[in-house]
Amino acid sequence: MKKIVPQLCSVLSNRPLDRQRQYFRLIVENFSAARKIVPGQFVHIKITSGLDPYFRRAFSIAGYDQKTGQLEIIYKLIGVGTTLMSRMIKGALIDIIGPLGNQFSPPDRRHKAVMIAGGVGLPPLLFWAKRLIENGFDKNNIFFFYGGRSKTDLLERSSIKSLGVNFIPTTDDGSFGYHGLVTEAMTQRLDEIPAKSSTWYGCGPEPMLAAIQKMALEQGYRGELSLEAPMPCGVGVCLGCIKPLQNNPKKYIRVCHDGPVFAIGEVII
Amino acid sequence: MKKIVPQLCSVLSNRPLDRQRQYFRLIVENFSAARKIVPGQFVHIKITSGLDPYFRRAFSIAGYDQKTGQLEIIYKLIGVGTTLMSRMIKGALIDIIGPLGNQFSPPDRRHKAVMIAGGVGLPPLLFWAKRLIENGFDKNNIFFFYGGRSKTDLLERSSIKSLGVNFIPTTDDGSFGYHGLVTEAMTQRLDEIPAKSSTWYGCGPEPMLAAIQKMALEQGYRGELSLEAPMPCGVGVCLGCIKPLQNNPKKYIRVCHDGPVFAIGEVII
Amino acid sequence: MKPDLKVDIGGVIIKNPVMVASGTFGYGEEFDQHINLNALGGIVTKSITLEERPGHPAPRTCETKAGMLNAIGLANVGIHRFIEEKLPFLEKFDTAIIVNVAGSSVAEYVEVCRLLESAGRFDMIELNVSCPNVDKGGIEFGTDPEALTKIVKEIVKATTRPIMVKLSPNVTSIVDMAKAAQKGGASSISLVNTLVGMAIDIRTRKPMLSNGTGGLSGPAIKPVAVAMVHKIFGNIDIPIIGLGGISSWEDAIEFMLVGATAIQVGTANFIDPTSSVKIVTGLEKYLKKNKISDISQLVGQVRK
Amino acid sequence: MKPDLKVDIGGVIIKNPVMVASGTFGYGEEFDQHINLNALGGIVTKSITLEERPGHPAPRTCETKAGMLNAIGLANVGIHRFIEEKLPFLEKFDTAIIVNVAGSSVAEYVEVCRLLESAGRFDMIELNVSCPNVDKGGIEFGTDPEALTKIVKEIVKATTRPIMVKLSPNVTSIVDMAKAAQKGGASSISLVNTLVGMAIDIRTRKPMLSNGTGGLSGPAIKPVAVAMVHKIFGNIDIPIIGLGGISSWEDAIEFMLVGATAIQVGTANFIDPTSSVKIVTGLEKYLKKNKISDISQLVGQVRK
Ligand SMILES: Cc1cc2nc3c(=O)[nH]c(=O)nc-3n(C[C@H](O)[C@H](O)[C@H](O)COP(=O)(O)OP(=O)(O)OC[C@H]3O[C@@H](n4cnc5c(N)ncnc54)[C@H](O)[C@@H]3O)c2cc1C
Ligand SMILES: Cc1cc2nc3c(=O)[nH]c(=O)nc-3n(C[C@H](O)[C@H](O)[C@H](O)COP(=O)(O)OP(=O)(O)OC[C@H]3O[C@@H](n4cnc5c(N)ncnc54)[C@H](O)[C@@H]3O)c2cc1C
Ligand SMILES: Cc1cc2nc3c(=O)[nH]c(=O)nc-3n(C[C@H](O)[C@H](O)[C@H](O)COP(=O)(O)O)c2cc1C
Ligand SMILES: Cc1cc2nc3c(=O)[nH]c(=O)nc-3n(C[C@H](O)[C@H](O)[C@H](O)COP(=O)(O)O)c2cc1C
Ligand code: FES
Ligand code: FES
Repeated sequence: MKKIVPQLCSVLSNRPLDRQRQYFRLIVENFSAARKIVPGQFVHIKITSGLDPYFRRAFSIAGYDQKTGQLEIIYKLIGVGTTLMSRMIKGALIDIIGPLGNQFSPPDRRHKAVMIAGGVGLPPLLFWAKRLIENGFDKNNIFFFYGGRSKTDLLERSSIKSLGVNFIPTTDDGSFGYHGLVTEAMTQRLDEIPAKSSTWYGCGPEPMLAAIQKMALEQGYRGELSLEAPMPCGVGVCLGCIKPLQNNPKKYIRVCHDGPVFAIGEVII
Repeated sequence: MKKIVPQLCSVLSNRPLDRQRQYFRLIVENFSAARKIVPGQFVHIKITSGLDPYFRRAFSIAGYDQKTGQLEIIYKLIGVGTTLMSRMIKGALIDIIGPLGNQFSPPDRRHKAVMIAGGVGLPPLLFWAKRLIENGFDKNNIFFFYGGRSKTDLLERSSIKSLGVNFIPTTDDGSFGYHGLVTEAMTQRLDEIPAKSSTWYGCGPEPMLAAIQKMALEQGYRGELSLEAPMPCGVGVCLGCIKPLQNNPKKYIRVCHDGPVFAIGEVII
Repeated sequence: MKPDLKVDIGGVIIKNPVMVASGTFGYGEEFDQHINLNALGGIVTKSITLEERPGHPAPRTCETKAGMLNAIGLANVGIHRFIEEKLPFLEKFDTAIIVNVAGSSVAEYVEVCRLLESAGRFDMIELNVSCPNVDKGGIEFGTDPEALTKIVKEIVKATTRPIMVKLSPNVTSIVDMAKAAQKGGASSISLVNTLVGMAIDIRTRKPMLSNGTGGLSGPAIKPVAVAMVHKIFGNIDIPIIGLGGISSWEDAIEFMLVGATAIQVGTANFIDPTSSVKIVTGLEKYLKKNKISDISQLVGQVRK
Repeated sequence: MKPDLKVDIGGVIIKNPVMVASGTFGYGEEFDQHINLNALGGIVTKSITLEERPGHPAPRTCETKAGMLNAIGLANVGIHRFIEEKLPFLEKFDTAIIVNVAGSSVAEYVEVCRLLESAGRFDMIELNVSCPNVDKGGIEFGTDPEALTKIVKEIVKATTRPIMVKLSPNVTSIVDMAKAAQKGGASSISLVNTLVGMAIDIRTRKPMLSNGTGGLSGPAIKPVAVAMVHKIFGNIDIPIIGLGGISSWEDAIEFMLVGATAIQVGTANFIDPTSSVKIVTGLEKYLKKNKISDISQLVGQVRK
C-alpha cells in the first residue's frame, strides 16, 4: 500500500476570489494521491519550510484532477498561516500531506441531498455536489443552501449555479439572496425536503453547525456534518483535535482521523 | 537627532550576479537614512517577518543614493537567511535597520589607497573606492586587489575596471587574473605600494584578513580591516560580536559598534 | 561498507538509535499508512494506565513559537484494551516495542507492569514519572529523588523487562534524578519530558489549554534537553536516551555527541510523519560519509 | 480619557510597566540613538560586579529556534566605572533606573550595593542571583531557598533602595524561591532569567558557546515564563515583574493577566530595538480600546 507522505508541490495559481482579497483559491500541480481522493477529505499543509508557524494547517480538498495531479483548495485569510499562504507565487513549492480524514457517505438514490454551507465551509460541499452529479445523482434533487455575512462572502456562486441544483444563497445583511441565517432559509423550505427522504450535509462555522444539528435532531433529519478543530498532527496521534461524543460526553473522538465528517448527532458541537 | 529605527523597504530588484546563483545584488527603495551613509557601514536585516531565522543578518552597504533612497547590498548564499533572502521578489517588503557601525578613514591625499577584497568582502571596498574617486582622490593611486576561488567568484569586475583603478584580480584556481592568493599577488607588487606612502583597506574572509594583518605588521604597512562576527543585536548591547584586542587579549571590543572597521593591528583576528 | 547503527539499550539491542516518543505516535497503527514501521529502532507507546482515561477536555493542545503545549492528560485505552487491541498490532513489526507506563500511585504502576508481564512481545518498559498534566502521580515521582528510587525499585520487582526511566526537566538537579533512577535499578534513562508551560488567549483572558498549564515540546526546548543530557553523561553508568525537539538527523547527532546512546523523535512526528525514518536514513548517510563504522563511536564525543 | 499606565513596584511608582531587561540594553547609551528612552517605564542595567569583567571568550552567543543562547559571562565595566561613566548618562532620563547587581560571594554583592548607595540617582536594585554563566556565585543563590533568603537579608541591610530579586527558572519549585526572596526582604520579584541550554556544532563537534552551556532566552521560552509567573501569583504579597520572550504588547498582557505587575523586554531588543516603546504604545491603545482606566486592573485577571 502506498504511504501517505508529505509532497512538495508547485503552485500553479493562487488568486483572490473577492475584491477584498479575503478568500483565495490555491491550485497546486503534481500532487500524487496515495489514496483515491473523495469529498470530505482534507490536506494538511506546511506553509513555510521554517518553523514559524510551526504546525501544519488543514484545508478541505475542493477538487482534484487525477490525471494532471492538480489539487485545489479554497481558503480564507485568518491569521499568520493563511496570510503567508496568500503570498505564494506561481512556481513556489508547498508541502502537502493528504488525503487525510474520512468522507461523506452517499445519500439514498431517492433522497434529496441537502448541502448546507457556511462561509468557507463551501469547498467540500461543492466538491461533493459535483461528485454526486458525476455519479448520476439527479441534480434537481440537490438543494444547495449557502450562507454568508454578505454578498462578498458567497464564493463560487456561478459554479454552484452552473451545476443546475436548487441554489438558495442567504446573507446576514440581505445583500444577496435570502436575508437571514441559512437555518432560517431552511425552515422556510422544509416542505421541499421532508425528513424521511432527505439527507443533510453541512460544513461551516461551529455555531451554524450546532444550529443545524439541533434543528436536524429536533425534526428527525439525518445526515452528516464536517467539523473543524485545531490539528497539531492531522494523522490521529496527538489526540489534540477532539470532540466529545453526544451519547457519552466523557468519551472523545478525533476530528482528523475519525472525521472530519460525522453523522448528525454523533458529537457535541 | 533622528533615531535609527527599522524600516520596511520594498524590494526594487534582487538578481543573481553569477550563473551558479551564488551571489545576489539586492536593491531596495525608500530607505531613509537617519545618518549620512558612508563606506564601511552595514545594515542589519530581518529577512522574514516570522521567527525563523530569529536573528537579523548583517550586510555591508554596497551603495546608497540619497535622492532616491535606493540602498544596495551584495550577498552570497550561505544558509537559511540568505537563501530566503534570495527568494524575495520585486515589491516584497524587507525590514532594514541602519546605517550601523563606523566607517573607513580617508587615506593621506599623497598615499596609494590599496583595496584588498576577498570574495563577498567586495561591496564595502567598491563603495569606498567609488567614494574616494568622487571626492577627488586620484584613481591612478588606487590599487584594487580582489581574490576569489575561481573566476565566477569575482563579482562586479566590469564596475571595478570602469573605475579606472589599478585592478589586480586573483583566483585560487588560476581561471582569471593572477593564479594564487591575493596576498601572494600583493607581495609581487609591493614596490609599487611602499609602506610609508600606502594605506591598506581589507575586507574578506577571516583567514585572508589574518594574513593581510600579519603581512602589514611585519612590513610596516598601516590601514584598516573590516571584520565580521555573528551579530545578535548589531547595535552594541548584547556583547556577542566580540574580538580580543591585540595589545590586551583579555579585553574585548564589539565588531558592530566599535567596528566593523578596525585599524590594522588593533584586534586579534 | 554498511555502517553499524545498532545500539545496546541496557541489554536490548535495537537496530538503530531512532525511537519515536510516547504520546506522539499513538500505538503505531495510524503511522503504518505513512511510514515503514520496520525502519524504526523502536516505538514507544502512548502512556498506559490501569484504567482507560479520556484525558482533559478540549482545547488540550496549542501552538507556540517553534513548539507546542499539550495537556492531553494521559488519555489512553488502559492496560487491558492495550494488551488485547494494540499490542498484537505492534508485535508484528521488526522494531523494539517500548511500553510507556504511567499511574497515579505506586500500586497502579506496579499493577500495569504486572499485567504487561504475561502479555505479548515487547522489549522494554518506559516509566513516565514526569507527566506534568495529571493531578495526582507522575510529577511527584519525577521531582523527588527518593520517591523515584522507590518507585523504580518496586517496578523492577514486578517485571522481567528492562526499565527506561523518563525524567522530567522541571527540576533543579537533573543529575540527582538520573542517579536516583539508576539506584532504583533502571536500565536506561530517557529525557526530557515536556517543560511546564502556559499560554493565555488575551481576548478571552482564558488559558489556551483547558487544564491551565501544559507541557512544552518541540524545537524550542532542544537546547534545554541537550544541556541536560550533557550534564548527566558521565554521572551514571546506564545508557541515556535523548529527546526534546529533535527534528532532523543533525539534531540526533547533537544529542549523541553530548552523550545519548539513542534518541526519540516526538513532536516532529506531527509536523512531518516521515521525520523519524528520514533521521534513520540521514544518520546512515552521515556515518558512511564520515567513514564511521559504528554509530556508538559518536556517543559523548563532544569536544571541549 | 488617557488610561493610567503607572504601576507601583514595591514603593517605586514607574510611569508604565515596560522595562528593558538586564544584559539586553547595555547601560542605555547605545539605545539613545534608536529610541526615546524617556518613553520607558524603567531601564535595568547590565549586571554590575565589583571589578570590571571581560566575560567569556567568543563565541558567546548563538541563534536557536525562536530564541538564542548566551554565555556572556557577566562582562561589565565594574561598579566604579559604572558610577563614574555610566550612571551620569542614565540619570538624565525620566525613567526608573534599576541597577542589576551580581557577584561571586555575598560580600561582593554587599560591597557593590554599598558603593552604589552614595552614587547618583537610581531607583531600585535588581539582584541577579540566577546567572547560569559564571562558575562561582549567582546560580547557588538562585537555586537554594535558604541561601537566597540570607543574601537578600544582607543586601537589604546594605542599601536604602528597594530590592527586586531576579529568579532563575532552573528550579523544581519556583514558589519556594519566590517565598524565600520575600522572606529575605525583597520588594519585588522578577522572573525569569535564562534557562540553561546548550547547542553543538556537529561539524566541529564543539559546543556553539566557548563556555559549553549558556542561557536560553527569547520567544521559545515564553510559555515556561508565563507558567512560572502564574504559579507564583497569589503565593507572595510583593509585585511580580514578568519576563521571558516578550516581543509584543500582546505578550506583555499575557504576563500581566497571569499576575505580573510589570514586565521586562529582553532579547526582543536585539531583533527590534524599538520593541520596548512599541509595547508601551500598544498597551496604551489596548487600554483605550477596551476602556480600562488603570492598567493594574489587568494584573492576575486570567479566567479559569
Ligand atoms: C478539516 C479542516 C478543514 C478545513 N478546511 C478549510 C478550508 O477549506 N478553507 C479554509 O479557509 N479553512 C479551512 N479550515 C480552517 C483552517 O485550517 C484555518 O483557517 C487555518 O488553520 C488558520 O490558520 P492561520 O495560521 O491563518 O490562523 P491562526 O489563527 O494564526 O492559527 C492559529 C492556530 O489556530 C488554528 N486554527 C485557527 N482557525 C482554525 C479553524 N477554523 N480550524 C482549525 N484550526 C484552526 C491553526 O491551525 C493554528 O494552530 C479547515 C480546518 C479543518 C480542521
Ligand atoms: C558587518 C558585516 C558585514 C557583512 N557584509 C556582508 C556582505 O556585504 N555580503 C555578504 O554576503 N555577507 C556579509 N556578511 C556576512 C553575512 O552576515 C552572513 O553571510 C549571513 O549572516 C549568513 O546568514 P545565513 O542565515 O544565510 O547563514 P547561516 O549560516 O544559516 O547563519 C547562521 C548564523 O551564523 C551567522 N553568520 C554566518 N556567517 C556569518 C558571517 N560570515 N558573519 C557574521 N555572521 C555570520 C548568521 O548571522 C546567523 O546568526 C557580513 C557580516 C557582517 C558582520
Ligand atoms: C501531544 C503530546 C503527548 C504526549 N504524551 C506523552 C505521554 O503520554 N507520555 C510521556 O511519557 N510523554 C508524553 N509526551 C512527551 C514526549 O514523549 C516528549 O518527551 C516531549 O514531547 C519532548 O520531545 P519532543 O520535543 O521531541 O516532542 C507527549 C508529548 C506531546 C507533544
Ligand atoms: C545576551 C544576554 C545577556 C544577558 N545578561 C544578563 C545579565 O547580565 N544579568 C541578568 O540578570 N540577566 C541577563 N540576561 C537575561 C535577561 O535579562 C532575561 O532575563 C532573559 O534573557 C529572558 O528574557 P528574554 O527572553 O526577554 O530575553 C541576559 C540575556 C541575554 C540574552
Ligand atoms: S490532529 Fe492530532 S489527533 Fe487529530
Ligand atoms: S552584535 Fe550585539 S554587541 Fe555587537
